[in-house]
Amino acid sequence: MSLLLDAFAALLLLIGAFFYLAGTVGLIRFPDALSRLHALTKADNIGLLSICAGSALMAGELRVALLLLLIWLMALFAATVSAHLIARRSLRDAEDSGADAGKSPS
Amino acid sequence: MVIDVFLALGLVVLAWQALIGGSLFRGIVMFIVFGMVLTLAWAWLGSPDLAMAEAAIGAGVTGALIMIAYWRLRRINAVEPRDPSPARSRLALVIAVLATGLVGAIGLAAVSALTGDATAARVMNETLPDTGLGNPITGVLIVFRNLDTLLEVAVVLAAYIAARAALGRESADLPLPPAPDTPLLTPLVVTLAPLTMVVAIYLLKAGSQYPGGAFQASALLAALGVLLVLTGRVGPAAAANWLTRAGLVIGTLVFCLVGLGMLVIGAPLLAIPGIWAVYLIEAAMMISIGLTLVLLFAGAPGLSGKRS
Amino acid sequence: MVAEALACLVLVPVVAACLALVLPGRWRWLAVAAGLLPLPLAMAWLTGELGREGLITVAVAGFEAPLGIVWRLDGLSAVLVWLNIIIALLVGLHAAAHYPADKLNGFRFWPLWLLLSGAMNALLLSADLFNLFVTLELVTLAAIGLLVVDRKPQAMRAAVRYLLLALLGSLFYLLGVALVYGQTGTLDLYQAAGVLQPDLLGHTALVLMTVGLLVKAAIFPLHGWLPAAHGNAPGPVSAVLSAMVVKVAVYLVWRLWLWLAGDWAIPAGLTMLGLLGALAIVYGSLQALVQQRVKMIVAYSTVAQLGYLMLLFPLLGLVAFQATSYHLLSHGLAKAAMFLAAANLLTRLGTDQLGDLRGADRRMPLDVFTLALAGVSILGLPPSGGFIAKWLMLQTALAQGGWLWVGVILVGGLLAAAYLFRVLAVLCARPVACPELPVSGKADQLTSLVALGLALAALAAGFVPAPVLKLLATAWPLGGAP
Amino acid sequence: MNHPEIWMLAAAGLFGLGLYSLIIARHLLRQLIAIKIMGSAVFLVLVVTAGLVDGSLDGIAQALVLTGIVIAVAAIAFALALVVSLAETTGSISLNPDDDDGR
Repeated sequence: MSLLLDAFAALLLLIGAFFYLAGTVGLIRFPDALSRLHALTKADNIGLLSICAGSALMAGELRVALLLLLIWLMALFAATVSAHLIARRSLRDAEDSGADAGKSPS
Repeated sequence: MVIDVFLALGLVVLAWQALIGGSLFRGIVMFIVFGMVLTLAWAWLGSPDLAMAEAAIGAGVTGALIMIAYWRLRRINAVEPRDPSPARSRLALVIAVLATGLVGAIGLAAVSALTGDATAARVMNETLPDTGLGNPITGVLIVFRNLDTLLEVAVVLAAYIAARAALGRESADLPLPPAPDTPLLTPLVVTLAPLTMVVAIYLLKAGSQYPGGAFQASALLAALGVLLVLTGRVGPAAAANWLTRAGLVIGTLVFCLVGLGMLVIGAPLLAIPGIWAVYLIEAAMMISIGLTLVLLFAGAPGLSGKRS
Repeated sequence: MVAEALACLVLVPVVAACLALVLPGRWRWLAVAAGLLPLPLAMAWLTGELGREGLITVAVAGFEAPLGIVWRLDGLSAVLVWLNIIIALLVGLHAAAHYPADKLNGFRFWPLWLLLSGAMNALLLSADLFNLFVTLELVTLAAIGLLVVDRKPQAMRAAVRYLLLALLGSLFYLLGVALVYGQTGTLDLYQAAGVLQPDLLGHTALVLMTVGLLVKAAIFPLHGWLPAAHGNAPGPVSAVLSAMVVKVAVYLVWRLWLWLAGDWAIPAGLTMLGLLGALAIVYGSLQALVQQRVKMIVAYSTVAQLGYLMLLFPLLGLVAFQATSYHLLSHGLAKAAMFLAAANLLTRLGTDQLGDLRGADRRMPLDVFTLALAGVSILGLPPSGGFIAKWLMLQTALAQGGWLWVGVILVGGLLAAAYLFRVLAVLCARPVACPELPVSGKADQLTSLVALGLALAALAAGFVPAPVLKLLATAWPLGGAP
Repeated sequence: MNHPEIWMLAAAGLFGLGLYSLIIARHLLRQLIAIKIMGSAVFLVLVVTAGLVDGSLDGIAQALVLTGIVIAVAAIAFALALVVSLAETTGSISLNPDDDDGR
């Protein structure tokens, strides 16, 4: 039973790591700010969820699991707002400079 | 071994990216990432207290302070300095290589001579249980070597007054970025503000037994303050009202008065009478340091309810 | 009682600084007075106690080293604490005329002034290497805050450079402390002295700490930041920077080489430090000779006079120790007097360009007289504190046959005479060219009298050296003259 | 802490990089970042050379570094205020060695 649980937890951790990797590759490879945000926020939130779930299984305690859930919710919230702010800013910058919408501001 | 090398190499590469070449803005971002990796390094080395302090103060607050200064300098439109002459950089290279060699050599020599017999730390580990504290770092900071901490709070106070002296005028016209007008910010601030305060107070209380304490808590409060300033919830004020001034000095004052009070009843100077005094002093320090850092970020003498 | 008096020296100014920040309007004067006036009383009592005991130690918070921090008052620190208190009080009196505590600029000035004097006392008392780092940082931040309190552009530029170099110096010092702690497992200077080995690591730690402190002490060739900072600071701040802030760094170098590494016998290092001092004397004096502003001349004179403090290392002995410590004391008083007199010229005549000051003695006789009187002590003419110090230094150098040091002391004296007479010759020249004075108020008279008082104190130090020299002798760690 | 040597080498690299940048950089913000990074190197040396006591890091060294981090942020905050103020009054954000003595 515990072996099965551990294997499942490890699988979740691996899935999380894969999503992080995908998000990071997207961050580096995608051409402009909006698509980078797309890669980063979506993939990383799934990745974090999966890692939190895996860690909760390994800890095997309800208290820890709830804490990890709280962490994930906070990270989700913060990522939402900051991604929103960055996206707005990059759109504004693009409008100001008259260039293609979504071009990276730097 | 692999993780050691990975983190150590990461630190050096990030420092390189932050310091050499590239735009200054990029350098500042890299410096903040450097702080994050240093946080991981402290955690990996086995010091959660330092990891927390580095994340909150070393990377977080310092990064925010440098960013806002950069933004202000851009607004002032000061003359960007020219690049250095090659002759100067050659000399600098020689000096830097020598310094690297020296620090590397003495560092290696020092760790090869490690005996694991640090007298002071051994005595500390033996004495700690008498204080009722479980966290040795809090023990050192508040009980054993509290003169350091007292003077350190005074350093923070001095930095505030000195910064006011440097910025001159008793007004709040140092520029701040405009607050973004988005409906998402309000729920974020409304959720984060009480949560941050709860976590800060928890850190303060947990600091007596587990990693945490006044400094980390004060940095959290400072981060909250910075968020409130940036979102326009709190604005700079032209003068510090008496409450703000009291908040600035309460850390130093409570520390000194507890210390002197012990002297009056015949105990040694700055002796800590009990665990309640630890909490009292730490709470006062948390308020003072957090408030000072927010004021230094806002670049203003005081704070007002809403940005005008 | 001892602990109470020591606590008074450090904590009372700090508490007063907090109160000066919180209290409204005129009440701040009360906080300032409450922070400074008890200091001489506490120190007088401690000096009596020190005369009986020879050494006062108190474990702060009740924990002895290596766990806790120990305060240790011996003859040397007592003399410096006295100097600090006299400067804080008298120069503070001068500052009171320009920075009223109930006005805005005084609101900035006084908390920093109080923190600075408290931090300096804490530094002089502390026997703990890391605690010394904290006090050094407090001294630096408070001093640089005071330096920019008038927001003059030159002062700010000087302040930024001073701050960068001071922070760099602190890093070197802290690196040395880290090595000492790693090697000995203690931060107490006197405990570490017994354990630290004179091997590669020990020597490197000593050198790192020394380099860091020499930057803060502005010893040649690391003096670059000093003239601009001391020459452009507000008058009272220049006085305290030259009289105390750089001196405490030299004081720490003495502590490191004679107390921490006392038995190691490192002649090459000692000679090296002495040579730096000799170069500082010659270079600083020559620079002072070509400056065009009175305050810059006085600032370069500080670079030169700091060099004498380094001559303790090659001359090494009880008499040399007494002589250099006495030089530290009398130079502190005389230099504070000079900076205050120069500041009076600058504020009342609107300039301190030498060319515009011809005949200033007609307009401001008292301040020119003060400059001359303080010059007597800087030159080392009898009867003055400076004379006693330089005479004793010369005696030791002659007795040891150190002709290089004899030459340096004599040349330094001659050059000092040249740059001081150059100033006085212009100030007393005819015809009068300096601007008319506005009507003087009580505050102006007070500032002049304070400067005169400090110059007289430097002179008086030449008449009664015996008690101070005796007190200093009790602190000497290395036994009789070699 | 199994490999203190690696951390000492990292500290050496950080110290050297910081010193190099401090000397060549003209922008004061860059110089302040350099000092901050050198500070981190010194803190690493302090904690790692203190070593382990009873299997955990030396608590005193950790506390000293914590004090150092707070002092560093105070000093940097003051330095930044000074730099902004210097830029406001003189329009310059670097130290030009030629024009700061005399008037």
